[in-house]
Amino acid sequence: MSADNILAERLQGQPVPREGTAVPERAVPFWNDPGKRALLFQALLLAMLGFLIYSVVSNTLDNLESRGITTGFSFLGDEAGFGIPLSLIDYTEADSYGRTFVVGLLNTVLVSALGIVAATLLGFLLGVARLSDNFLVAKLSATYIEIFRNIPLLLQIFFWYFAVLQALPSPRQSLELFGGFLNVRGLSVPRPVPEAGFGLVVGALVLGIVATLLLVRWARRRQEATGRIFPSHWAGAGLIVGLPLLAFLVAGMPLSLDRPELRGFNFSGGMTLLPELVALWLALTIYTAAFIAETVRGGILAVPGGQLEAASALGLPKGRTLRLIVIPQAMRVIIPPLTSQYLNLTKNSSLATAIGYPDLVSVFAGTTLNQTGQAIEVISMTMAVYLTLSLLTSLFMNGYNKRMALAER
Amino acid sequence: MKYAIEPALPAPANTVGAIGWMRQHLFHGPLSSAATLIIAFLAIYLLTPVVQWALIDADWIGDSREACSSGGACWVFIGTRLEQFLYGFYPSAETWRLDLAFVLLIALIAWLAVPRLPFKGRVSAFTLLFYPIVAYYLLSGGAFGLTDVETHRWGGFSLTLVLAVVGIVAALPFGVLLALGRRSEMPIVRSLSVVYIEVWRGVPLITVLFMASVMLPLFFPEDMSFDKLLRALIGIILFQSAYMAEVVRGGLQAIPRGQYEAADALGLSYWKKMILIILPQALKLMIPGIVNTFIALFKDTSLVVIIGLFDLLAIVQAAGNDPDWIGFATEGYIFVALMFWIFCFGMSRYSQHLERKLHTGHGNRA
Amino acid sequence: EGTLGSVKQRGWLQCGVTNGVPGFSVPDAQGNWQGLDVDVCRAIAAATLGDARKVKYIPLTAKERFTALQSGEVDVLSRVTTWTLARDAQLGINFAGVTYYDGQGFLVKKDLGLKSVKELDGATVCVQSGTTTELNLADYFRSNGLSFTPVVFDTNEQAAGSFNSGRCDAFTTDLSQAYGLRTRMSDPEAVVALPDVISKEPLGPAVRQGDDQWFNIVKWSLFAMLNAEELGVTSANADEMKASDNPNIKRLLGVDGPKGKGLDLADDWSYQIVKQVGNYGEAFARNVGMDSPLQVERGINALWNQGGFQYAPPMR
Amino acid sequence: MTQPSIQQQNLAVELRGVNKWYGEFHVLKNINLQVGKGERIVICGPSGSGKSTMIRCINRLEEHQQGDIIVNGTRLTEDLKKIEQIRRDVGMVFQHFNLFPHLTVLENCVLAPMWVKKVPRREAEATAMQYLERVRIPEQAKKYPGQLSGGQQQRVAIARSLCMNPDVMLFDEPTSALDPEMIKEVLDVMIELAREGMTMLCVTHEMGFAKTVADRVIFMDAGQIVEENEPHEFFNNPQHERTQLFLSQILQH
Amino acid sequence: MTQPSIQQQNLAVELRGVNKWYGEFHVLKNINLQVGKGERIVICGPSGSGKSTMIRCINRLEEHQQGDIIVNGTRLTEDLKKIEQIRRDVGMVFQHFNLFPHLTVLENCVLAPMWVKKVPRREAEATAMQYLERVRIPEQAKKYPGQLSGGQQQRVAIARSLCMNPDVMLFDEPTSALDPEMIKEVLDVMIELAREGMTMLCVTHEMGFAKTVADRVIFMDAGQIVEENEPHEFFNNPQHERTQLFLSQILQH
Ligand SMILES: Nc1ncnc2c1ncn2[C@@H]1O[C@H](COP(=O)(O)OP(=O)(O)OP(=O)(O)O)[C@@H](O)[C@H]1O
Ligand SMILES: Nc1ncnc2c1ncn2[C@@H]1O[C@H](COP(=O)(O)OP(=O)(O)OP(=O)(O)O)[C@@H](O)[C@H]1O
Ligand SMILES: [Mg+2]
Ligand SMILES: [Mg+2]
Repeated sequence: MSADNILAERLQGQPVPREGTAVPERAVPFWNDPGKRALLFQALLLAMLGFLIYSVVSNTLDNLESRGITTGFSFLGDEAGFGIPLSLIDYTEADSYGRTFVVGLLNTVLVSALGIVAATLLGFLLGVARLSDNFLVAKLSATYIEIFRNIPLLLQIFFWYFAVLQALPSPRQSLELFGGFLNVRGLSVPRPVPEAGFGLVVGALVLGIVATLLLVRWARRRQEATGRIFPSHWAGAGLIVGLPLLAFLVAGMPLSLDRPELRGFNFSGGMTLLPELVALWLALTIYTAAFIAETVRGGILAVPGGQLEAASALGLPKGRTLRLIVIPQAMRVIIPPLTSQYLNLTKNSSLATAIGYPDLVSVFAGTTLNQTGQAIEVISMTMAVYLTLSLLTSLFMNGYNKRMALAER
Repeated sequence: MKYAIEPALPAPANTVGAIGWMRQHLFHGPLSSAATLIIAFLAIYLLTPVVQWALIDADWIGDSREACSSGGACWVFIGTRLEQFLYGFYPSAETWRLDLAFVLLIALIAWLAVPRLPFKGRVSAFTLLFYPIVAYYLLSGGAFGLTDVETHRWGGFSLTLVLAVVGIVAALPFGVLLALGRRSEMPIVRSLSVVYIEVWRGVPLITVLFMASVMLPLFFPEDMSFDKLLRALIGIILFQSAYMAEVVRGGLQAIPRGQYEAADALGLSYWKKMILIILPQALKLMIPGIVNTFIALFKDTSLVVIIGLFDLLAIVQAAGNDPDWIGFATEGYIFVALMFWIFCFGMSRYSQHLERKLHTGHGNRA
Repeated sequence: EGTLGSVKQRGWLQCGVTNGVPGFSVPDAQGNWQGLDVDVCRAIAAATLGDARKVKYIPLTAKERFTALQSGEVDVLSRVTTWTLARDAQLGINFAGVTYYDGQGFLVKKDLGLKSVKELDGATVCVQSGTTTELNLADYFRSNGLSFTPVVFDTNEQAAGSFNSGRCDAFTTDLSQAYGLRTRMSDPEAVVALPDVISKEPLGPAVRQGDDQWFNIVKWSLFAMLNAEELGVTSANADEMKASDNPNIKRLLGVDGPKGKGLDLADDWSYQIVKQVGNYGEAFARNVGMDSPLQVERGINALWNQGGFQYAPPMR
Repeated sequence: MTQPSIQQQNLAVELRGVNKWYGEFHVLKNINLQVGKGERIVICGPSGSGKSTMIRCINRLEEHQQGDIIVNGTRLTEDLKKIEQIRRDVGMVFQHFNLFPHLTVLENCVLAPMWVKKVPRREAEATAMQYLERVRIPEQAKKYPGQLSGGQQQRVAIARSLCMNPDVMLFDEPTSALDPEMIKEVLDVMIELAREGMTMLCVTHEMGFAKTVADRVIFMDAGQIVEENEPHEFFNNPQHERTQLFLSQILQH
Repeated sequence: MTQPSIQQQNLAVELRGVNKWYGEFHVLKNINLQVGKGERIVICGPSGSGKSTMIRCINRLEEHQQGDIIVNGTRLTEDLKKIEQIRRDVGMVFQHFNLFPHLTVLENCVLAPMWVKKVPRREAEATAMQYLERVRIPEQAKKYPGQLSGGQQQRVAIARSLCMNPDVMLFDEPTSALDPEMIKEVLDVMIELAREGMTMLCVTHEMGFAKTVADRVIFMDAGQIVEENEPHEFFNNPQHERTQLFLSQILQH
């Protein structure tokens, strides 16, 4: 065989054979063939699972039957007959159980969204503070984190609700602050009511946003073309705030305030933030922020010191280093655990039931379940909601991770 | 030619010592100085009244609310109820059984945690296999001349511990199976494990407890009935095993491939390979993760108040409703918070310590 | 077989009670259960097992109670539960009688100077979730054209506590419980019950549907207590009364008459109830009435021949 | 190419037309190799040429897709029993030792005899100590692998394999993860083993070792056996260009 | 000690009586050094002697506490503007490359010109490609750092610094994290750079490089400059015992 021959042969690897191994001379007994054994094992497993499901289902049906409990989702159309103190859509006692599901779901979304925003802000602040050069700032943040993440959330909810908020004065003795009233029934603040001409302000806001987007694009193009840098965030912030403000003034301030007033037992008019919502929101925020802070700290620490040194050595000022080097790298590390914190917060919002905030679990898996007795349907629907949420989240995360994965050899 | 090593000079005074430290850590630029001053002021301003209330003005001794007259915290409330907070409604003549079970557990764990002590394998086998049986008979009695104490009399901190410890210990074997399933090459086994794990991790514990308390009885034949505590435990274990599976998976992934190959090359079968080689190594790596899930579960056990079990939080809250002690809820909450905090913080420190040790010590000379 | 069989075999009765409602079922500091509902459990145990102490109390939340009964976790549910059509018809349970004729009422702070529920328009009302109370509240306000904001809690204690701290203007629950909870408020004197009663709340023990023998036992345990009161038999005088000439008393104490056969119980089953638990009047007085901190009047819970509703079929 | 004539029944390992793919990548191309009982084979070749893959196929750490591998007369198939049989007969020593860190040296050595061959512990320990003496570290028996130097660890790995009393030993670059001064300890043990007549297939670039003990040197490139010769011929008179190139690189340092 | 006489105005970098402490630890002791424009200085010395610290003071990655550092006639003070100015004039290449992993090679190179010097992208890219060609990896421009070998990454790091058109280049052990075959690629680039007249201060133990390009070799120990000489003299006739000892160790292998 000549060297050339070998070389030639080497260049052409043969394709993978279609049918795999040649036929064996003696059939292998199936219990010794790992492939067949795996098949058998899995078939057995499936059969067992099937039997389990079958027995659970048949037991359940028997039990329901013998107890005379009806099954099915038809109860969702029946009249609920109980009140819900907070609803983002119209709801009265005469609405159906199906609607209580939606009301509860929306309330869950409300408190989760509020919590996510606040916990993110507080968490980032604390995470950065924990890395501060200033000893007191760093220790303060560390103390906060160590205290709040090691105490059960439920206890914190109880604390805020029963020990703090219920110690507030009654409506008659409300504390007045900035035109709002704080009392044991919550915080009542004026509600802005748009009047004719308010459309102009909204229009200006939209315009401001669009203009900012264009401006950012223009600034980038100009920098690429001429190298000059335009402070587009400041200009953008100015546009978004300034334009509507200008329109507001020009249109003659077309906004009136619906002030809360003590009428009868309660404040009417204005907007009232329920104490249940506030307690839950506070507790979720404070608890989750401690975890987010750790995530953020981890993300920032994950950017090697050498990156900062390299940026400094290139002459990048601190602000730009942060924006161009640190944040893009830290965010890759932060976002996956951050999303799971968001998910945790959403799941934790179900503790609402302990203080009577009307979230999904409290309204639907609580009152509706009790009134109808349809445990299976109600619990399954509730679980399905949370499950869907977490599936969506992990779907998003997988996509994100794929897109963001650093290219490596 | 020799050269002289110049003597090291002392650093400029303002860069070292207390002054240097303060310059660097407290007054590094105007922003930092401002932050320092504000925080120092706030700390003094806010902490003084708290310390005043909780310590200086507080009442410590007495046995009724009359003892609490000074306007500070009323720790008498905690003191008189302490036994109930710790043992629930467990008959006071029998509380030594709880103490014994607890001390035994601590002793076993301490044995496992101290690196020097021998027989680790046997002690951990005892802890995982026999201790639960011993503890079961100690707690519920009904054999060996111990009087029967029904589970609805269990409560307080001991119930919290029972829920958390049983939840973790029982979830561990399921977690191992699920993790092995998730890493299996058999597609059905793998997908079933994945579905199980993701479903339980996707729902809040509270709905799981609801399910355990209202749906579980429907799933079993009519004549089978479970104790409420047992149902809660089933829910917790189902839920926790999914989290445990992920911890175990992390441990398994950290075992180098060479270990699997060496075991294969020696002709060990799958289960022998797992039990003799892989799991013992993985378990060690998993301890920090297990401790962390334990902390999470320990905090989460407080949710059982929602299905009407009297854990520490619930029993303190109920005590706060006692007409004799109305108005001392804050003291109660602080007490509970302190109990939980001490345990959780202690454990998290321990797990961090282990993590560091594993990080630096893994594969090195022991 | 059946529930009776399993109770006898097991040697104790499993009775579902509350987590703690003063006067009805509440554990004392030693964990011993007391209350009117508890006495019903004890009566059934005395009838079936001959020993009123052979009861295992299972505290249940409002949410769990029906499932606990349905699944057989408890043999009888004696837990301030209102007898309604829906519960009888859809939940697969049967109510075995009424231990306490209750009605839903309202507690308000005295200083508001309210005279009637009708004046509560726009009020915030604390209420326990998952009870008929919550539905009655909504029905009543709606039918009277009043508006209100409900604040819903998992337990009655939390609802009462929140009312106490001013979270709500009114607290609504069955009046029986309202009195008990009022004693736990920081200033019970400052809280009054409005005179209106907005619903009928007949409270009674319930059993699973489909076990008629057990249903009868529970029903007649209760009737035995009522008959004893009507006949003046008490735990103190039960032994002397055995010698009474009154045929009704003889039948009640198992000296004569149908005895225990039809129910598959010991012949002295009703004697044991009276002896160990006492008659209905005793139980009432001890737990909720004038001998108790609750100080509830007999009112409509008096016997039929004393102006109340309590009426038991004759034992013959 | 001279093919030493070996009688069929005396073969310890035989590969016939073995082909293997990783996905689409053809990693072993029509490998034919016969190893007689007691033969010592050294396999060398550039990185990625498939040396490891080939010897890992022999004890089925990797599956091949075409061709036959016959060890001690047993043909490797899907049959688990046969695979177990072959793994019992074939010992393997890895580049990174792969000792079990949670077990002492002695426990490492008795594990497989006890659990695979079901030898009583006492007997297994006696055998183990014997082999530990042969690799000259009986005094380390109670230590954990993490407490030993690399050279000592590799010697334990060899002893561990020997405890199963294998007919064939496979070595995959057993010295390449070691510091220079430790290489010698391990090579000495291997040379001794070779002298005692163990059948060995050894992937290594230690040419000194090859010259001292190998009966044949096999040179692989791009998944094929390019050249196969007795060591003296192989080093002094390589036939193929590729071999010459490789040897020139390797002998440089 | 011979001090090459360099005219004051032609100095690129000057250190006058620089002292630095880490806490209580006196890490730079009275350092005096003058580097003329176009001079190539190699700094060597045992580990921990303060070499890195010294060159990191020059572009203010570390702060010194006493003495003056003057770069291109500008004295380093707290003044941020001056620090930025100096950093623009001084390029630095690190031992571990410190490329930005989230940006492509080209983006790494144009980042500083665009955001610090405000050069239009097209122009910055043209310059970058030019330097990438000079370090002989123009074809890798679109790849991410993680996809390159160590030697390639280090060449990108050099190109990235060059894109800012610095007057002085600092190198801190640029080849010590590389495999032997990659070291050469990087040294070749550095030698070329030196030939073109770039002022360079290079901490390295590559004595071949020092001999080829250095104008002066500086030996540091325990925070001081012990010896300073032109390479031939330095290697063949070291003055100080400490230097001799060090050289004897380093030249061994
Ligand atoms: N699991 C795998 N999947 C895909 N390709 C693989 C895998 N393992 C090895 N390869 C490829 O197969 C080829 C042969 O690998 P092998 O490890 O047998 O080479 P080798 O000759 O032992 O090289 P070295 O001297 O580096 O150990 C290499 O190109 C390698 O990249
Ligand atoms: N941030 C720091 N804090 C305290 N001491 C430090 C710090 N950085 C470096 N040192 C110490 O200063 C001394 C000089 O460090 P430097 O990195 O300059 O040495 P070097 O000569 O570059 O050594 P090498 O060849 O190992 O890189 C060392 O003893 C080191 O331990
Ligand atoms: Mg290899
Ligand atoms: Mg250095």
